[in-house]
Amino acid sequence: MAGAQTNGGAKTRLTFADVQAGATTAQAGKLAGNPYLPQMATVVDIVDETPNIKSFRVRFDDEAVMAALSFEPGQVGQLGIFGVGESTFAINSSCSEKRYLQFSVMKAGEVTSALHELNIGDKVGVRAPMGCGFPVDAWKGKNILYIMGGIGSAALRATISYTLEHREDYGDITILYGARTPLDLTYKYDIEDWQIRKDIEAVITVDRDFPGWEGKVGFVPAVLEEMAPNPANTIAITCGPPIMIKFVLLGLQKLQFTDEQTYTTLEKRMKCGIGICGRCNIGPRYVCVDGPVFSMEELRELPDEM
Amino acid sequence: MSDRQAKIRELAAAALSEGRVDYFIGWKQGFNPSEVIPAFVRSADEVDELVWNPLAHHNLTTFLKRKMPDPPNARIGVCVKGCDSRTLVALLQEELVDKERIYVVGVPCDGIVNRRRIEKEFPDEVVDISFAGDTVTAVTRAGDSMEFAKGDLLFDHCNTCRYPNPFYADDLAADPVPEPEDRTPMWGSIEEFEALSPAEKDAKLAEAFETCIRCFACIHACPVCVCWDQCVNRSRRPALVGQRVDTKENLMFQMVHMFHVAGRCPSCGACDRACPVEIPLYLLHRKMNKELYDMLGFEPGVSLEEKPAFQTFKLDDPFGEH
Amino acid sequence: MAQATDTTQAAGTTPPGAEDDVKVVGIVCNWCSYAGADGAGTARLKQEFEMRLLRVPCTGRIDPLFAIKAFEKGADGVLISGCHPGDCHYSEGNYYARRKFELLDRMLPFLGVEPDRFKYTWVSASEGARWQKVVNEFVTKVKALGPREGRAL
Amino acid sequence: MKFLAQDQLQAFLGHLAGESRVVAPVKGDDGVVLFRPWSPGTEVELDVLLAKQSAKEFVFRQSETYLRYGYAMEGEAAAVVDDSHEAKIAIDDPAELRAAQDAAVTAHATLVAEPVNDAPAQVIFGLRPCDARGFVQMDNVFGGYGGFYFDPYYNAKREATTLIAVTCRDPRSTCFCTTVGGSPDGTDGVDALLTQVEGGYTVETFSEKGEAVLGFSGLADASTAQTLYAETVKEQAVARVDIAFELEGVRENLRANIEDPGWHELAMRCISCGTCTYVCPNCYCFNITDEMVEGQGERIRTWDNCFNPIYTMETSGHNPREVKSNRFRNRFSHKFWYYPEKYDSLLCSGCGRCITHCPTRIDIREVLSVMGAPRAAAAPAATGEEA
Repeated sequence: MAGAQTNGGAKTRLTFADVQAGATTAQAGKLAGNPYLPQMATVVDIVDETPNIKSFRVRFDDEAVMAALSFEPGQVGQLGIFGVGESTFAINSSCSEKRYLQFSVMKAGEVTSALHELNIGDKVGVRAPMGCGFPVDAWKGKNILYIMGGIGSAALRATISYTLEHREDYGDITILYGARTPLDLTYKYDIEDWQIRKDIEAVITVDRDFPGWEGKVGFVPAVLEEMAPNPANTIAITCGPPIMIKFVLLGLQKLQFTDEQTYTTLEKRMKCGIGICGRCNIGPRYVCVDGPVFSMEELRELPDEM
Repeated sequence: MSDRQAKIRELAAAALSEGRVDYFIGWKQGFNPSEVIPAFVRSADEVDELVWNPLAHHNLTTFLKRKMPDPPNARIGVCVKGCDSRTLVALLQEELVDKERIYVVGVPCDGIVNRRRIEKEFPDEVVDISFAGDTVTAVTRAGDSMEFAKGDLLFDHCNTCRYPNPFYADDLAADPVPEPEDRTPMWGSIEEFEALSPAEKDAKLAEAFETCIRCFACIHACPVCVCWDQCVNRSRRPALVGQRVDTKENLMFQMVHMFHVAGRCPSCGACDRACPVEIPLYLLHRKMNKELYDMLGFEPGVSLEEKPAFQTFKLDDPFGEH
Repeated sequence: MAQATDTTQAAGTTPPGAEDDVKVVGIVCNWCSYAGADGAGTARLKQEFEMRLLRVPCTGRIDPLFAIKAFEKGADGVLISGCHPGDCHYSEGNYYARRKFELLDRMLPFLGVEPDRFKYTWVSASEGARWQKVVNEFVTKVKALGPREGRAL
Repeated sequence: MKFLAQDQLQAFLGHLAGESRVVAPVKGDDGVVLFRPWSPGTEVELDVLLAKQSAKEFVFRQSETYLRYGYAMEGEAAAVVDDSHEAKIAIDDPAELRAAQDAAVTAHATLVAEPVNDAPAQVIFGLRPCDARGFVQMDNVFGGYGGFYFDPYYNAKREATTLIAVTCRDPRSTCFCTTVGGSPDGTDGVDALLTQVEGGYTVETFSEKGEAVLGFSGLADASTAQTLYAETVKEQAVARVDIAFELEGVRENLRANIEDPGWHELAMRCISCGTCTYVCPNCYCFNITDEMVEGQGERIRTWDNCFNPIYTMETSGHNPREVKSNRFRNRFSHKFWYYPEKYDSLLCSGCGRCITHCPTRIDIREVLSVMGAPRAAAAPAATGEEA
């Protein structure tokens, strides 16, 4: 995003004339005219991931919007139902997927419960993409380590897809993914694919023994410690429940990963999604526009308001 | 009056130095001598900032309700006037405040002055209000001054107060002031409003609630509005109150407050004094208490043994069809 | 509440072209008054059709704010009815409720709502005829007052 | 410089009202002064320094519908929810019926959404320079400054609004505009400035919009005496506003003091309502909600504030600013650290409304002089009393 300019405020304020002349903001893109208005979209497919998580594949009704869509891995979008409200979700379809946008939704509150009632063909409002993606270009030539728990996988799926699609650009790719039970593992079709592939290492774990589960058992931080990945030339990216992130970050520190090597993606209550409404800030940074992707280095600067 | 102030300081100092409380809540002078604000005192050396005068309107028991104490398990000393003690009793009736963790200093009260009434007399800012006997002197920033009789400035609910002495206190800051023998409640200026026609009432209410900004000051200042941080007024599920700010929704907003404190609210007037746009909330709350008294002979917060009116019933409640 | 409102609308019986008619909301308990209203229907006891019924498990469930909300959203009258005192399906729900309704009944005139626009009463499952009488009397009174045009409530 | 005689004031407002809506401070029957739409004959209250609320409501609406939508039922779905006496599809079980209705509403409905943006021309008359400056500070946030998003709702109204300010003759003890870079005769954001002199007002203009008001025929050229008088009024007003705290270094100190226990002490008497933010001329945070009745709905944005205990509460129940003192810290840090970091300006124009309207008179000057100054590690409890 563009940094704040440093001359007096009033003079650089945009007007409608500026906006019409195209002098708008870097991030605004096609939403520049009105970033609050959702694009009408249709649910084209629904995947039941786990008992309480569904993935919605949505397609903009306006073909031109669909064709112009481009986003970076790690960016988010607002998915909303008219009459209920909007919520922020990570875009977890691949950046190269041109047929639809995929959002995974865990049933929890008002909006997510309503989303779970949707059927194929229903209309939703979508505002996307928003926020910043992971610096995947800067990571070229490095080893990538993904550490994910539960629904945290949704925030990293697009990034995993990206690095796998550009496999030759990266060194070793390791995926550590854990969930409470085998039933709570999302994207089982991806997991099958990862386990077949020879060019990546995927470690799947569940919190405790479960009938029929023959894979690894153990909490993600414990398994990470056991795996003891080498920090040399490696980027670690983690997302999951706050308690898991906390212990994973401690574990990475113990393994000598520096703050610059460690990334996470945050979730906050959001409304506008465009850095105005004020509720998703951690100190001076807004998760919706400055994030949701942060390096540990950036997070250290901020007050303890995670 | 000043001997009450001295006694408050003495009791606070003792409680703090003996380690019986973590902090003591009283009143102190605000940014200029026309204001009195809540004071939070942590050590015996600081008790000299505590004051008592007829501007000490804040009902400090609101700082006892859940999620207000900081840290949450703090042992707190608190000053209460007669009306404040009734809200405290209401909280104690439902065990919403832990009796063991509070130390209560009761302050017998001669009535509190409505500062806003003085403010309205001048276009300029009132920067000093002083008291000498029954004379109140107000001075503006430009130096103009005006004298008032204290009796003319009292809050409506002070003029009709039947309980000037605290109901519940561990120690008193002075001997009790004389109490009226007849404890039959009086309802003050609501009769004027009652006499209006339905259309006139509607117009008056619309005028008042049009200006409501939904800042939640009434709800958060109210000591007995205990789900303040989880208020249904903010909820979208159920969507009992629309988030659109208009006259009707604003009144609905206040109805949530009023009906949810019925039986606990003794009309202390904290909501009314907190309102930044001066909506006469006491009208509604006093009317509610009047009807409760008429229905059940019930007065909120006057007995530790009693339950709030709406948490109990009698088989032969004297109303409704049988 | 939102759910309850929807049900009312779905069950609305206002014939077309009746804009000038009053809207009356009835909030009734499942066990007595709703059954009583059912009984009245089965017995083909003719009733004023402006009444829209809203069924709750017990009058104890009814917050006075439900009635206020109904008035705010444009109801011209609100009738609350449940089991007779002593007959509550949950033993004592209506005893608690009685106190709340009485306070509501006394507060509404203060809020600019004419006394005849609100009533709380008790109708048992077997009192179909009484239901008919209650509804007809109440709706007639509300009709006499006509539609409300409150600015505040 | 022009001169507007006192007896021409009503005619002047009438002239303005000919072309746009006029908003002005008006005293109500209860003695409360608020900005209200002006109509001919209404007396404008300019003696009371500040209206209870700032004028921001007329540009950044307290609640604003920005999207309307409707679900229209078709065919079979319409039959399910048909409320005529003979529904075409009979479903006896209420739960099933309800489910069918829900499904009908979402599944087969045609959804029509239309944006709403209503911005009639208006003149805000009689606001103070601090209020006008508040708009300039909000402009940064809503105006896409520094590469962020452009807010069409705020800007539509902002561009359609002319600000006619009046110099403060008698600043209050709670005024601290000069501390934060403003002035009782400040012109930031002001289109035209009136200064009370003997027998009327001098009129100065600072923008095209301001010059447009000079079209009123009742204006005379200001005499030298009037001009000099106005200068004196301004000088005296400036002298009456105290410097409340040292602005230099506040941002750095707030950053350094972020975990300081002093925040807990200062927040003790806060009741966590939102009064300070709602009377503030530049607090701009908002909420977005959907309101729907009978298949017709609106998406509205409403003022919200960081003191709202559930402002940051997440669905899981986790709340990053659960504790009152954290919410308290956010407001002051936002105004003097977070916002300046993004927009290189302050989010405070020093009107002092938050001080006078706070139910417990929390004093922003006290907070900034304590937390905006260097703090010793493990500092003792704050008891700073503003002089």
